[in-house]
Amino acid sequence: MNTRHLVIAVAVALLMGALSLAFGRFGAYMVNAVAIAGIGALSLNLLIGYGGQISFAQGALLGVGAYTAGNISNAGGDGLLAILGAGVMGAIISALIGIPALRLRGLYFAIATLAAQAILEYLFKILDPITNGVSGLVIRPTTILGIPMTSDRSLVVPSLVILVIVWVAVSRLMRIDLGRSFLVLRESEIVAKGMGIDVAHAKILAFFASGFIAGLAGALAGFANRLASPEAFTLDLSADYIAMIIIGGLGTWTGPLIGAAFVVLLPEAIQRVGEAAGLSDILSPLRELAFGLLIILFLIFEPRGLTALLSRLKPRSLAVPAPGAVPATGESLPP
Amino acid sequence: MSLVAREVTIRFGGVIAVERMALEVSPGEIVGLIGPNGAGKTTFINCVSGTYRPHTGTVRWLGDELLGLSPSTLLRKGVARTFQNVASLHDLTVLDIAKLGASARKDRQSGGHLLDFFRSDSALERELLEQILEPLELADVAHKPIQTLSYGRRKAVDLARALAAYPQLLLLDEPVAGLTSHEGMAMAGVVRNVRDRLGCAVIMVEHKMDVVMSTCDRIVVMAAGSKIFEGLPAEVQADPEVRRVYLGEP
Amino acid sequence: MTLVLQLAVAGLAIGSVYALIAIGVVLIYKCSGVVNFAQGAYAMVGAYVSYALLRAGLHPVLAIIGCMVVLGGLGSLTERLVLRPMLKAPLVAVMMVTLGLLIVARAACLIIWGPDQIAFPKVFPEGAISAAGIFVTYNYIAAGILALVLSFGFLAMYQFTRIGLQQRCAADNTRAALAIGIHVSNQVSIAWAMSAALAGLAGTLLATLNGLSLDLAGIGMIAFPVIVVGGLSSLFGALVAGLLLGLLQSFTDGLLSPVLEDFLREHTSIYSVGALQQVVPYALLVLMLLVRPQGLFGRRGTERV
Amino acid sequence: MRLRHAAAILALTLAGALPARAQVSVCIWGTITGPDALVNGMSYGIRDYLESLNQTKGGIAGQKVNALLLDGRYKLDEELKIYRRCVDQENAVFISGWSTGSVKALSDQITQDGVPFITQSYASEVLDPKKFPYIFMAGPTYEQQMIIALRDLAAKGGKRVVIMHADNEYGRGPVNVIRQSGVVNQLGLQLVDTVEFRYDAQDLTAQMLRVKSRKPDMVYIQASTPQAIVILRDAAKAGLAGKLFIGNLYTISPTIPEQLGEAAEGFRAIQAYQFYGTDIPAMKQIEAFGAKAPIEKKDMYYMKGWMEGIAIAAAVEGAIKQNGGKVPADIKQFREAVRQQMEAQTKLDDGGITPPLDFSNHQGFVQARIAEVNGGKYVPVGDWIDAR
Repeated sequence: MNTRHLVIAVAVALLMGALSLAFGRFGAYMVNAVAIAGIGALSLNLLIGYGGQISFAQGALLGVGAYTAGNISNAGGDGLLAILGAGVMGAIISALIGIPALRLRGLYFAIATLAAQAILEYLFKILDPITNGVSGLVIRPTTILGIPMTSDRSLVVPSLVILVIVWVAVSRLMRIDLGRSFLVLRESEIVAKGMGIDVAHAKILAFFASGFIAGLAGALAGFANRLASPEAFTLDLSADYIAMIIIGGLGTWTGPLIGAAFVVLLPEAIQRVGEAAGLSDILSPLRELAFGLLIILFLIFEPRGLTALLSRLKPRSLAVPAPGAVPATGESLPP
Repeated sequence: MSLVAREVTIRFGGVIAVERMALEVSPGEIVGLIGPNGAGKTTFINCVSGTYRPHTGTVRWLGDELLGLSPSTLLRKGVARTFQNVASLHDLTVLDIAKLGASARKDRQSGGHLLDFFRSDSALERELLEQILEPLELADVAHKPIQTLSYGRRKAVDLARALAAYPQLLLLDEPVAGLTSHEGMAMAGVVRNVRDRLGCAVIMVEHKMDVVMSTCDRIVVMAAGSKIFEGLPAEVQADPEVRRVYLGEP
Repeated sequence: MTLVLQLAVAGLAIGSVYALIAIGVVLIYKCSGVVNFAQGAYAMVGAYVSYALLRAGLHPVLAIIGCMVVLGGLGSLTERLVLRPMLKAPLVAVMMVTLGLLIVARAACLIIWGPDQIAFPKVFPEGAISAAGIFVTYNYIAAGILALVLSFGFLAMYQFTRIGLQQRCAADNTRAALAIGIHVSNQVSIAWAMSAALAGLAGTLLATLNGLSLDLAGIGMIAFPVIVVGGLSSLFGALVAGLLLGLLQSFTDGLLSPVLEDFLREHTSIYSVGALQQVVPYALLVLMLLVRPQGLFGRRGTERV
Repeated sequence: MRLRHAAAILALTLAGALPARAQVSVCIWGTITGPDALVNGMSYGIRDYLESLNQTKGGIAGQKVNALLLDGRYKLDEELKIYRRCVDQENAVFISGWSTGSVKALSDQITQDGVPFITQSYASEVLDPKKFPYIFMAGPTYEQQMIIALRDLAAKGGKRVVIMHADNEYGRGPVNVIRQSGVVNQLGLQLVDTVEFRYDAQDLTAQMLRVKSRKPDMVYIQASTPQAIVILRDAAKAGLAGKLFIGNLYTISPTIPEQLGEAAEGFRAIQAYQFYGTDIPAMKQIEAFGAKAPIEKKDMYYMKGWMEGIAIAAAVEGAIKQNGGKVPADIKQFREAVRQQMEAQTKLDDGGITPPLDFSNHQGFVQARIAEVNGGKYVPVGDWIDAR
């Protein structure tokens, strides 16, 4: 276990906890949103940043988690059970999505995940008994280990705890054989094969692990919104998550969380600044414009993301080179 | 004989790359595989290591058929290989690569990934440092990402990875290509050393004749996908046919 | 039977627009290996540009030509400013940057033209042909035929003209093209320009059929099932698959969904199959990838490893 | 350092977000941009009415009103976020919210938070003063609107009904209620098909051909103006006449005849509020306000918003007066007082936009009539009828 990572993760979580206390219910909601997005981004980073498997189905996977957790919790299951159940279901569906990856690579697989996203979205809408169709599944306030989760503030605690666990677990994962084989896989399947790595096994496990974490994030999102609705888990959400890990820094340890905070908070920041500047009428498009432009500019000028940008601003930073820190050439990213 | 290959044939499209190739290797023996470019040496190695699937033939290792097994299965059976070109695995450190190699060892496989998660690997690290990296002069760079190393050292890392599996059959694909002659001789020393320590069989594809002559116990010459000669280094050097085909003499 | 024919006409009309979009995506992919998520954005922007030109009083023919010129410029500008700096970037980054373009284009149109649907000026004469029980508006016929003619015209150009030859050469083998003196990066720019112009035209035609709104950009997503079914590197495949998927969607909506829903309502508690036509292309995509990954007209070995 | 950096950004964002507290704050979230933007007049109507109070009377009971208009973009997560902002940061004493999906999702929390809420959705499920004591509505529910159309068809001797609806809660919810209630059969009609479509669909030709093959006497549209435009346009492509179609009260925008011309002729829709420009007292106020500020949407929905503004202002005024002319210091108390005052309004005059409003049952009023597009304009074709 890398104690440094553990210390940083706990410190960040404590800071976020403090912020959620300092800024009222809305602040708690936003902190919760950042934590959930961070967990989701960690999961996608595991798949894309470390494993090199591009997926556009992350949004739908979160949905799987939200519906699963909602159903378990509504049926009277404890919130923790619901969250774990969501993780397992996310892992299973993710592994199913990953099966084509055994035959398809790169672009073809990325397009196949578009199909997975579309099909899952469709299933959310028509599988009435499980998902309550287009109306969305209303999730009653849950209890976690007997503690009722009725407010945005109470939900911050499980979210932050799970964030820390996932964050540290990913760091640890990249220090065991399985994580190392993900990295080799990302560089080249042929090399991985030659090195005696069981490529199919490693790939499916990458999807499984990533899906498990995505399921957790989905469950937390469901509890936060008290609703799992097909409208919430669309391709747009998948794109948001990809944006997070790219903006944060693909294949880095801190990148996903930084990217998540950025993508979640930026629209709100623009909104408030815009309102203060009297631009209310065109704020929505401005927010979109800024978001789109930032993605483009980042990709062109700082492809290694905010992590790299920040560590350049502050040479003596807390920057921890992740096991899979992206090299300067940028060539080691997935093909 | 522990490795017995017979009638190995593989075609790519209409081109016959390896035709009815036969080879036998005993434990502790270093066999050099030489021949002109395009003779099918690497292709043959690829067949043995599971990268390619030959159309016909058998490759038996201690009585077990190897053909049709995946590289990962082969590695677990004790067959390891190195590559002609070192892969650009930027992010991993030397030690990471060595650990990946070691993961194929039987004693490392119990418990699976979940157990790995909670298991300290400092003992393994020490062992790899002492047993593998130290002899290859890689101990000082063990924690460096391999992208920071010179080409020669990266080749050594590749060998370290293969050795970390403690193989019984080691397939070396041009281990000294691209190295300086000093580095090359050092590498040859390491190979012999390893053979002595592990007692493994080694097949070595190589172009550098001085290294081959000084390292190998026996040499097999290939041309146009087939074996054309087999013998001790001195015999190979003396054979006129080999000289004609391989060294371009009349 | 009339229903089938009528559905076929509707499907072919929309399918020919799909084809135009997909041809553009394939063109860019062949030339630069980029999969463009922003093709729908070009279609949307093209429709708005045509709208602006028509409102300015231009003759429809001039407006459409003008739109294609403007979009061509935008296309090559995108390539120069955005894609060229990313030559060595990983695939996911390239995909994402085109998604960024889509977001920016939507936001820009939203700021300029507002969120509301706009009635598109009449480009084609009003009225309808009604024969053998089928009822087809001139609009549909004109848009469908124009899209088809342009698709075929473009394929012919790609096959038979000098610029087409250079394009094919650059797409086939970059190094060889360089060796015989083709300016490859110019060819990539040209491919983007042509692709954007085609999309602009497709968007305009779509707007004549469906009115003008930001949702036009959504048409870009259909390109992915189309190009996979047709074969990622085959322009002809994109044409055929575009028509095929148009037909398939139309039949799904008009024939399959009602039958399926009647059955489900009779025997189960499910009462709607929802937007089945939205997933049919993706289901076909998955099937194609599993059975014949190179698509209907693609060649094997085009997969980037 | 970097983390401190991020924290600083986070803190600044949130701190910058803290509002200057106005004494009376009303929060309106609508669809300023998004698929339903064509009918967003009511969001502007509420804001403009409250603004006009600020201009003419110095606010409500002498207190300036902060009428905050936000864009929910018809996106559920955005709406849920805005709700929290309104309740927690803006200390809104009244909230006006948009989508059916969000109202249903928030219904429990609205009760828990005790914040008066007027919904722009007419979903009957949230109209329940006992279960949802803080949710108000002003007009007939979607189901009541549908029944008006069905009764009209029965009276005219029609038989075959097709219902078209969007694939979201707004579309499917009310249709399910109608389907399961059996009211169609009770009226001697036959529901021959229900057709669901994507709410952002651009092309419904195939669906219209399906509708055509069912040979309906009436097609009811449970969707909004943008979707009605697509339906009517593609109906014309399929050779179906506009007069077959009738839509709910979100399909009564002048945009429909403007954009469709001939294809919209004969199309009917449910009207519950007076049209913009009708000669009623409220119109005079609107024109006076419009003389100073541009009016975003000159349609029935703007009138609806204006009316809701009147209701909100009256309830807030009552609550302040009850407290001796001062704004209650405790927001919880204030909200509770406003809710009670809202319920206490039984004969509120909204300047003729609707009949006198009665919120004791949370619904305001329930009358409506059918209007038809004739010569490019909506013309009433029936009398106001009670929709209960």
